Amino acid sequence: MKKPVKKTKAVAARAPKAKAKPATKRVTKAATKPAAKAAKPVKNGPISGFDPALIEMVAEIVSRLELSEVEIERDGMRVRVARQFGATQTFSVAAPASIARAPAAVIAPPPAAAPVAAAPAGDHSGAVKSPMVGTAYFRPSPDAKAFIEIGSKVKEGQKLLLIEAMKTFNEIVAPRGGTVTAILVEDGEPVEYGQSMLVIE
Amino acid sequence: MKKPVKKTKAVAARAPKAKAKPATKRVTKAATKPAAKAAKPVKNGPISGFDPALIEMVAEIVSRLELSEVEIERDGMRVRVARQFGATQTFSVAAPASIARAPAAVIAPPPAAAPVAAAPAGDHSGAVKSPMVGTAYFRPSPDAKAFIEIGSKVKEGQKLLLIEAMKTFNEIVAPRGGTVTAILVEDGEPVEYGQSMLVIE
Amino acid sequence: MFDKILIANRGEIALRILRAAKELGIATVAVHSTADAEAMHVKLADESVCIGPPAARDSYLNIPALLSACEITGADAIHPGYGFLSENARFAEILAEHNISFIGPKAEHIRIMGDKIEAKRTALALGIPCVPGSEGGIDNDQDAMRVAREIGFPVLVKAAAGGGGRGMKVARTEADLLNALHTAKTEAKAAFGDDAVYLEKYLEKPRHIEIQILGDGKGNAIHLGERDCSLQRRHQKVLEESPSPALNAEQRAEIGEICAAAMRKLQYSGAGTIEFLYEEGKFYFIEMNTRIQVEHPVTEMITGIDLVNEQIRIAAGSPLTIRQEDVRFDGAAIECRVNAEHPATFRPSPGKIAYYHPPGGLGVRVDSAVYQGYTIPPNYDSLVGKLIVHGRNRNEALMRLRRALDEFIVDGIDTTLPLFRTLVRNTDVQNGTYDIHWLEKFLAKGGMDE
Amino acid sequence: MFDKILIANRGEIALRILRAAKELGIATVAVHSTADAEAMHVKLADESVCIGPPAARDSYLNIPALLSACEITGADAIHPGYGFLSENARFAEILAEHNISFIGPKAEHIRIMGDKIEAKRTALALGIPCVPGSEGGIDNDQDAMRVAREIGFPVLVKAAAGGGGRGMKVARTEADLLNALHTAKTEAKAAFGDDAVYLEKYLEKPRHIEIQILGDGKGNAIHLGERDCSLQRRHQKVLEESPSPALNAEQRAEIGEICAAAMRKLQYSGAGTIEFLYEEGKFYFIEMNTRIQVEHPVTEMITGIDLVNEQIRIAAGSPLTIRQEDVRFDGAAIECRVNAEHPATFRPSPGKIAYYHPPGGLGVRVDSAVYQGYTIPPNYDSLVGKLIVHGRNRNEALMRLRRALDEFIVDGIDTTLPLFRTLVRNTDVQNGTYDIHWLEKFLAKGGMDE
Repeated sequence: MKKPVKKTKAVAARAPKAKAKPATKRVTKAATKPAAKAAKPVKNGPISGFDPALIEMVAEIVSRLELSEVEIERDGMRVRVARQFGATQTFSVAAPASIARAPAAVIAPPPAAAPVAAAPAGDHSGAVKSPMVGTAYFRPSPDAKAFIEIGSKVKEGQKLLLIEAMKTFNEIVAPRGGTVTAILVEDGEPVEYGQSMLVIE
Repeated sequence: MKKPVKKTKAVAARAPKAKAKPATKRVTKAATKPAAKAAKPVKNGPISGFDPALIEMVAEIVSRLELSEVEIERDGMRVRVARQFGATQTFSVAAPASIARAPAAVIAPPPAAAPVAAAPAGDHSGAVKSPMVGTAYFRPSPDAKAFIEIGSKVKEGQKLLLIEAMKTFNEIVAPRGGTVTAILVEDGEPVEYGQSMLVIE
Repeated sequence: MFDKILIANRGEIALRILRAAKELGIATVAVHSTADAEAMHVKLADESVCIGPPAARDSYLNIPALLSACEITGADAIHPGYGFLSENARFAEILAEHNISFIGPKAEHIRIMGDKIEAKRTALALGIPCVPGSEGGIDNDQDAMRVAREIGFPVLVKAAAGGGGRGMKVARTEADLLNALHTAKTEAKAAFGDDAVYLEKYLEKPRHIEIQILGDGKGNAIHLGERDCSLQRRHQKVLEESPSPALNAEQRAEIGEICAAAMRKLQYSGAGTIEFLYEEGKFYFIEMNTRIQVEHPVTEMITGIDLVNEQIRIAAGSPLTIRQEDVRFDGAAIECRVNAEHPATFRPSPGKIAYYHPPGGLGVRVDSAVYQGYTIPPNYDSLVGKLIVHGRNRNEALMRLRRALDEFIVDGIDTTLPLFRTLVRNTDVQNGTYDIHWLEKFLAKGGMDE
Repeated sequence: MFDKILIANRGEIALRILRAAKELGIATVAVHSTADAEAMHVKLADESVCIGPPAARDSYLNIPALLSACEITGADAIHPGYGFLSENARFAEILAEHNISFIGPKAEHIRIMGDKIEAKRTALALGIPCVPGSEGGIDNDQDAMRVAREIGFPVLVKAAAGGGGRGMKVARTEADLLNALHTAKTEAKAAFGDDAVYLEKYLEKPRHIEIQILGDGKGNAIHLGERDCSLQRRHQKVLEESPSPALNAEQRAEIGEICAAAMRKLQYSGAGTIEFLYEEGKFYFIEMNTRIQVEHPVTEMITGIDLVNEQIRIAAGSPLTIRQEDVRFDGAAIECRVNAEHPATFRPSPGKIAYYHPPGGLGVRVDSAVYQGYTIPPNYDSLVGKLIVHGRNRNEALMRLRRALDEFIVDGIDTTLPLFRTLVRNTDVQNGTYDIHWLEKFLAKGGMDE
């Protein structure tokens, strides 16, 4: 197999931060989980189908009031609002707060511009996660066609992408059949263990 | 005026600790209170369907009362209100906990055997508090009769006790008329500023 | 040695004293106002006594209450910390009358050093260098020129009756002098109805350098080197370090010995600090603080000497345990005073600390009386705590300070931590090229603006 | 110097390495398992990479994942900390093949010291004292007596085929020897079908004393004195101190120089520790650890030398910055390993830290990666943090330890803090009269029972 085009190390070196951090660091807070849960009623509910604005609105409440969790269910009217005290929340809150003021911003990375969709999708049941640390490639060689794109129908076992680790290319195949609804990493981008790379629904 | 009998310094020295600490340290929390309040929306709740305002309202309660969790279910009427003690109260909670295990018990004094009545009475509206640091005496001389005892009817301005400070005896008089319902310090016991000494109701 | 020490102070210095007493095996009594019932040193003390309401005059400055607290607890010594009653000679005398030891110098020395004129007179008599100037008023132009040449330009013409900067004129050269003299006289006449003026050496960009001394009250005294406290805002020290980037070992030994010799002559007892302005290799006495100072840890870090421990020992009658030749200055130390203030506007920010995590590791010391959940009362000063770092050299100390500042989390209130994060990355601070005006200028130029 | 260091460890040592790197101005990469996503060093690192699930073999021991993490972040060096891959010679070699610097000694030295027999052979060859004994088996009573007299009583008769304490007999005097020999032979025959036995010096109440060394890999090496780690439970060190209460300056210099000389001969590179049993003035080699140790701060406190900083410098090819004659031993330092364990039963107590307040002030250092709200995962060791104190002498250090322990609050989980609060008040500990069996006996006698 030909080696795909690889970004220079300098570029690659910077990338994981922007990507990895939000994934590992930002999950704690309200942002992802509640949103994912809040999405549930959306599916079943007659509210308005999938509505990003709704998620955004709930997330804003969650964020502003420093809640850790909101659960809403429509049938049977279930509401759950939780707020965690102490570290899980406080540290993540504290660190960014300090950074905001810290000229060096070394306590933690800036809240990098992760795609809005990435966070909720991370916990999505259809997410395909990286089984290893490495660099993701979506095409077998620089000028080849990508294995998949958004909207591709894939079968279980079908090749989705390659992860290069220690100079070898590891094939990542579809764990189930379905449609690719999101691709969460860029071609040539480093991925860490457990990072969501794409969604099959 | 004759000097009243005074306890030895050694005895006196131990006393203020036993007295002062529990009063100042134990007050902090009120775990149950919020429950009653949080229950309200459910009882009165004419809420139907999904409503962001509801979340916001509940969240606001959660936030204001520093709750960690509220759970409301409509069918079958389920209410759950939780409050975690993190930061705010933790020191008061933490210190005694550590003492319990610390062989030296130096972090804070042991939860001394303060009279059970003392704590509530301390904040009682009828409490007469010490205006200074000193030693309280309830009789003008060792063999004299006490100025007051429990059950005494007193008039505003009537002499209640003496506080010795810097070799002088300061008369403490009744701030209002009433009946002495509790005496919270012993004759010859040291008192600190603001310490409740007796209750007039 | 004392059996029980009453700590007549609050905040971090109360905790500092408590720690020293505990390490000496001495029992402690914390006295506190109602606003400080939840203070850490109160929780940690063997006994505590509430001595009054929040206002300091009714609690921490309330001498009868302190005496009563000694009496009911049986404390045989009082440590006054800094501020409050620490430089009140009368308080020291009253304690002596009550057979309670005052952990500080003799009342007589507190009194002398508390009086600006008397202090300067004493300093001169003891051989401590002061700002040179005309002894009395200047009567004519010839005298003015002669004196000005003696003390060297630039000189300051000051109204004898003046104050607050009015009636002050700087003459930078001989050509400026007569004009400055006449203008000052005219202004003085107009402002104070008195045209008497005198001359003093003018310092343009002085550093604030102070010498830590220890005396045993019996004629033995040593110095523990200097602290450079030039980074100030509104005459409040913000960051202190030792050794000063401006001094070499020879200068240190020379000014140190001058101060130690003076304290030997004075038979000074306990810890004290002789403060100087320093410019172009020369020291000019400002005042002497006859107490422990906020920035004392800087000296402790480079000498390994526990100053509060020494204060207690000396007050208990022990001789000095350290000889001058045993004092070693190891590496460099820097202290940041972290205040509950907005880092740019310096608006005080009392309130509840929502999250607190101090830095740790090698060479990092935090002296702080706060804890998570503690509420900083609005009644007293805004010091949250002191971060002190030590390194084998100044560069290592600066790098360590930088990483420690980045670990330090105090949330729920504003603190000056961001100011220090900026300062530690500033070239002038890194090079040590700052004077007592530097910080104010830096802030005025918008150094902390976004 | 390196541009970016990847920290292949977790917990307090990961944070320790991060601090050293930051103070050197080197960028850091934290790698972590999914269980450690919320670790403090992950939050503080410039970059972080999740390398696997909680099981160490799939994350912290996963060499391909570590190499991939280096590749995607561009890290040019790996610090392995202690445990995990720190003494894996193959790992050091693989890194070399990938042009990544291993912050540790040469693979060859890791390999030698990782093999017990090879290590002892090398130690002997380098002039490091080992436990004396018969070179081979003992054939007859005369040989036994001759060898026993040579090595001195008491002696241990050990079955050549033995293990786990079986076939071992102590002879305290000449009168005991033949009986012990015959019993051991009989038991050995019965247990292992082989009656071959050999003799070794028997140590009744040894102390564990270890020497810290630093080498530059080019034939320069120094020693930084000893650590006394005799207080152990189940072969785990619990409390360490330096200097050892059992050694004087002369003994320290002697054994120190033996170790330094050995390391010069070996051309050892980086930090290492040579561990000894010590009894009646004599040292007996146990093993050498070719890595930084948990208790390294004890040495840092009395020498002022930053060992992790030195490790990094040496790995980057710098020569030693300190000469032996510049190493000074100042005062005394003690370290307590605070574990998330019940202080009497030692049952592990992972879980969430509900409240955390570390002690501060003069001479107190806390190396800990926990914070309030942090959950100690059940997957790894139970170290919550290390409390290290320094004093001008051992007594001051003990008093400081006592007060620091009383300030330390870790709630929500059990910790061994109460054990240390008891130990610091124990007469044997205060007098320094303990050996490697002392703590087990103390606990067995109910020292920690209510």
